[in-house]
Amino acid sequence: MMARRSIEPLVWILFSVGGVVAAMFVPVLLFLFGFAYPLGWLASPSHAHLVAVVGHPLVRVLLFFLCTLCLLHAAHRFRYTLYDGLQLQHLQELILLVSYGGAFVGSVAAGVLLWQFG
Amino acid sequence: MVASHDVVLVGGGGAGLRAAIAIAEANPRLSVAVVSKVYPMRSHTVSAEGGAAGVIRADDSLDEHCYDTISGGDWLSDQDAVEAFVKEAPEELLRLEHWGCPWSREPDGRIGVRPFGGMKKMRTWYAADKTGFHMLHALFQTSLKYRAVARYDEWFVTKLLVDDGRVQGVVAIELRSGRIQPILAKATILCTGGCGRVFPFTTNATIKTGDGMALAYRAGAPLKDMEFMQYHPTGLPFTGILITEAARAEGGWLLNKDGYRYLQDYDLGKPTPKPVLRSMELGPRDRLSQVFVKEMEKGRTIDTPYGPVVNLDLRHLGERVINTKLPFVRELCLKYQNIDPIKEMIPVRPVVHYMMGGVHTDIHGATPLPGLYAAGEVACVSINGANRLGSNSLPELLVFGARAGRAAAEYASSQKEPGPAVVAQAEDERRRLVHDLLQRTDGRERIATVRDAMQKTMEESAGIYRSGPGLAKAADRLGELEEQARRIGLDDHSRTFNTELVTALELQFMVEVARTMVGSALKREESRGAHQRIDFPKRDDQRFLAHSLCRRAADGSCRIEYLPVTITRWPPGERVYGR
Amino acid sequence: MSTERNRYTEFRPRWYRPKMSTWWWLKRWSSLAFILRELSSIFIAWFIYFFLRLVHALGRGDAAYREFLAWAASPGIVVLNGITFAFVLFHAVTWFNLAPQAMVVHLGGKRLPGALIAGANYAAWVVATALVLWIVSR
Amino acid sequence: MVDRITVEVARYRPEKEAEPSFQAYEVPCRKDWVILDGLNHIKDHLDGTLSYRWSCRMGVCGSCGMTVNGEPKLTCATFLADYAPGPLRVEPLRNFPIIRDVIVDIDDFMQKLSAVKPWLIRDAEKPLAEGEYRQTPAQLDEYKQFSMCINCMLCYSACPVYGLDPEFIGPAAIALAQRYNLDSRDQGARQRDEVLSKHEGIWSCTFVGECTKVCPKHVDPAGAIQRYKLSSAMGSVKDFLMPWRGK
Ligand SMILES: Cc1cc2nc3c(=O)[nH]c(=O)nc-3n(C[C@H](O)[C@H](O)[C@H](O)COP(=O)(O)OP(=O)(O)OC[C@H]3O[C@@H](n4cnc5c(N)ncnc54)[C@H](O)[C@@H]3O)c2cc1C
Ligand code: SF4
Ligand code: F3S
Ligand code: FES
Repeated sequence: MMARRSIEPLVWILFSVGGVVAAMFVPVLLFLFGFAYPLGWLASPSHAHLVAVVGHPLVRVLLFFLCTLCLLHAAHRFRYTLYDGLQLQHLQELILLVSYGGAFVGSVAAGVLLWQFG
Repeated sequence: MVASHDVVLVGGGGAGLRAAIAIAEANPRLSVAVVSKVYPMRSHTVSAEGGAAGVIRADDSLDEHCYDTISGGDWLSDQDAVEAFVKEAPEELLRLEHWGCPWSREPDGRIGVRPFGGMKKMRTWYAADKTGFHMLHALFQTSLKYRAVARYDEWFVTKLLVDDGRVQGVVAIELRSGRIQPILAKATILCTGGCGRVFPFTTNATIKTGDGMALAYRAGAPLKDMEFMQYHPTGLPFTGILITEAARAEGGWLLNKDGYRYLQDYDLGKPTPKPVLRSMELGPRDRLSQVFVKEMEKGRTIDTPYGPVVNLDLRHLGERVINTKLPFVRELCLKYQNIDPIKEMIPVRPVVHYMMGGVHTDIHGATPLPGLYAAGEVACVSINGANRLGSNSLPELLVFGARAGRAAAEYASSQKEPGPAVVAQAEDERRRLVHDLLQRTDGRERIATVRDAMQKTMEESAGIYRSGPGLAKAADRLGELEEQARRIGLDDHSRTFNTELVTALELQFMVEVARTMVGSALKREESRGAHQRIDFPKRDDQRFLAHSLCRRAADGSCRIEYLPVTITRWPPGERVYGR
Repeated sequence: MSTERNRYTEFRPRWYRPKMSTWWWLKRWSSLAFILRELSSIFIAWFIYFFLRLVHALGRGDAAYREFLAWAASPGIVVLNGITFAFVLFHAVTWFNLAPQAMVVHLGGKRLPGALIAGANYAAWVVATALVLWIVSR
Repeated sequence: MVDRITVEVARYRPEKEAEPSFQAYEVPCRKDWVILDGLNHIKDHLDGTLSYRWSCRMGVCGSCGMTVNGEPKLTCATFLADYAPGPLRVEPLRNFPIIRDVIVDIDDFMQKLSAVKPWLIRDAEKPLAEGEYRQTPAQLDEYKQFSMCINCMLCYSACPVYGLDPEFIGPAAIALAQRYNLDSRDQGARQRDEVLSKHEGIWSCTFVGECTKVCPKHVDPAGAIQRYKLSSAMGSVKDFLMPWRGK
């Protein structure tokens, strides 16, 4: 079954899991850190508390996955949006580089940040 | 260009596809061509709803299916053909199961069967109420597996090529390019379906224009029992869309304008809450349609802008039965009649449905013309006699499609290649099409006008009840219309997908077929099955226990002869329903 | 190649091959909705960037954290986050609604109805949201 | 007095025109007329040169798909009056080469259909004498929906991915492959997978979902494709973790 060995199913799984993660967690996080705390709708948690939370190794791992999966999800979708919406298939190489490359860079950055945290 | 195959099939419906597979399996070295004016899966078999009969239950027997078929056909069926049919039908239906047809099932996974009109036992296999659709797609998709089957999709056959006393292929128009060319073959099988479109109000699709009957008839093969056109008792008033007999088999009632189950007044049994086989609403179609006319004459039908109707009441069946067993009926009613059969009654009236007659063939699908075979609704073997029972046609396509395929394959294996004479004939045909129709600029008649006149003539004279004088008048009128059909003027002189050209040719075929129907009906001075003469209201076995054979005379009129019916074990008797 | 090939000659028809316009997705509301759904990807990427800035700020101490919150409250960012929020919600809703089409779950030999699967997704969403709220604001 | 409605029909006659244009006709707008009745009125009484396909006029043969006011529709199952007061635009189905007027070339689909082997595949055929393959109503339900496809091509017309990349196998063909894959009698899933798991198979689909929305027979090809993606992806994960598996 050579066909099965292609990378597409794996990319798709990551895309899908990323889609789920993004749908589940991004709205609440964005609500809290994008609006509720900066705009004072809710009392913002103390720095110490957040550091304790993020500093927990398990949370760090989970956050790393959150970032990587969301970025991969976004990259995959973005790539097809360029293909379909703007009909840019002929720029395939460039688009692949920008989208998945971007996701890769972002994931590395997230990894480094979270690794060094605390 | 000249194409050449061992066997050419005209028609890609149920009969044609079954024949194609039979040939591919009988002899994989033969090259088979399926020529069809529409993509095969668009063929009219796709519309069949109710089911396909074949004996499988332990409480049933082949003899009972034979008897139901023969008495249903008012003893005009050939009993040897019926016996072969009844015996092979279950095998064929099973084969289709093995090819993936999604038959409806019993809870334990066995094939399910339902009751049907005129049948004494439950033996109708069904795939919800889209039986024909599922059968056709299963056949078509299975046929894709056979490399030997070449397809000519959207090619319209205009003529059979006959030389040296045998049929050696066809002339056809490739619709997309407009090219007209011969497709030669050692054997040709007609599977072109019926001719309901000669009437104005019919369940039949627009492609059912009797092409194959006219092709064979013009080539010299006789047409058999053309006076027997079946009216189905339950069509939707404006569109003629069929509400399947399965609706009554599941327990639907026919009610007149007083809400009364009027069938009980016509010797069809007593009303019972649960359906009883061969009784009341499960009587045969000819009788039910005739009773409708009687009811109308008594003023007990309901008037609508589209003519008188009665009501088909399914409400008491409940939502679950309707949704699982009759979903398509509900879909059609909602869409086209804007009513929901769960809550409302369905207005219905008799509608032209099925041609019992057709190209005369023997039990192997062979016509008297060597090299020419026919199967399906276009053919008359005859198992349907004077009235076909519901759910006998679909298995007929399979049984006789396969038989004709095997017979043609065998014949083709022993024949030599078609000669140059037929190529020359094809060239004549091409010239005729181009000069007399395509490029003609002095044509006077409009297709729609001639067609409407023909349909009106047929409805008035050759409907459920007929009379000598009416038929005689119609015969004259059709003669005139044939003239007019020859003088059609086309708006469209182009080559590419010229549907107007096709429609004109179909009209010529239809008028030809209509003339044979009226001619045969005029000569049959009795009432039998679907042929009811008000001037001869009794069945007359003395004179007419015989098939009519209609041959084309040189002047275009038809000559009628009679051929005795084959009786094996069931001597003619009275047709009894509901008792 | 040459115009010769595009010219009609008898029996060698030329089909007309319409080209899909670049702006096809503006022609029907549903295709526009599709493109918008796909564009949510950009905003999800933006959110990750935003979030990593938060993590970065947290790592650099209380002052940096306060600075981050102030930056996040600046009008430009609020507007951008507002748009992002709309897109992210759109993504979530479409994602959950489509879930039943991709997933068929059997229970006791019966196929679960799609509404139930979508419902389960929404329920999970509520739980996930509550969990995050609880952890962050505890 | 019957109301009238203007129908603008796309015309293309390859023998004399380089590209399509519109021609307007006025037809009666009767309550129970479908769009096809309107076209037939044109053909019969106004202009015999208009060409289109139709047959069953009961929504089951799949011939009469056209683009009506931008949406792919079966014209025998869409009522004229729903578009009153008009005008109404009738065009060929999108994403297919146009042969003439509103007739499109669907050969591409016919080939793809064959490619996914839409027939029952068995390791060993059971002899007829042994009767039917047992299949419970629940097993039938597994694939029933996907067997309802009438090959009307509305889904291909609605799918932008097919429009952009004609190599894409497309919704109906994949749904029909799934129809057999999910049939308890079939053993051909691995053979079909060779075609389906290519890029032009399921992976080209970005789940636009339009195919399912326009399908007149509720086949849900979008669902068929996503389900196949899921099972194919799971399969490849398993293959990856357990390379000795399968074969
Ligand atoms: C609405 C409806 C419901 C029915 N329900 C049932 C039922 O429940 N049970 C039952 O047993 N029977 C039923 N019948 C009857 C049965 O469906 C038909 O008799 C049967 O399908 C005919 O099949 P066929 O293969 O002979 O022809 P068709 O399926 O009609 O096929 C004819 C083929 O011939 C081709 N063709 C015709 N002329 C030409 C030409 N000139 N050139 C090239 N090709 C040509 C067409 O393209 C087509 O492929 C029903 C019929 C109707 C109308
Ligand atoms: S899946 Fe639906 S829209 Fe597509 S061809 Fe089949 S019936 Fe038509
Ligand atoms: S519209 Fe096209 S992209 Fe996929 S979900 Fe349907 S096939
Ligand atoms: S004419 Fe058959 S589907 Fe419309």
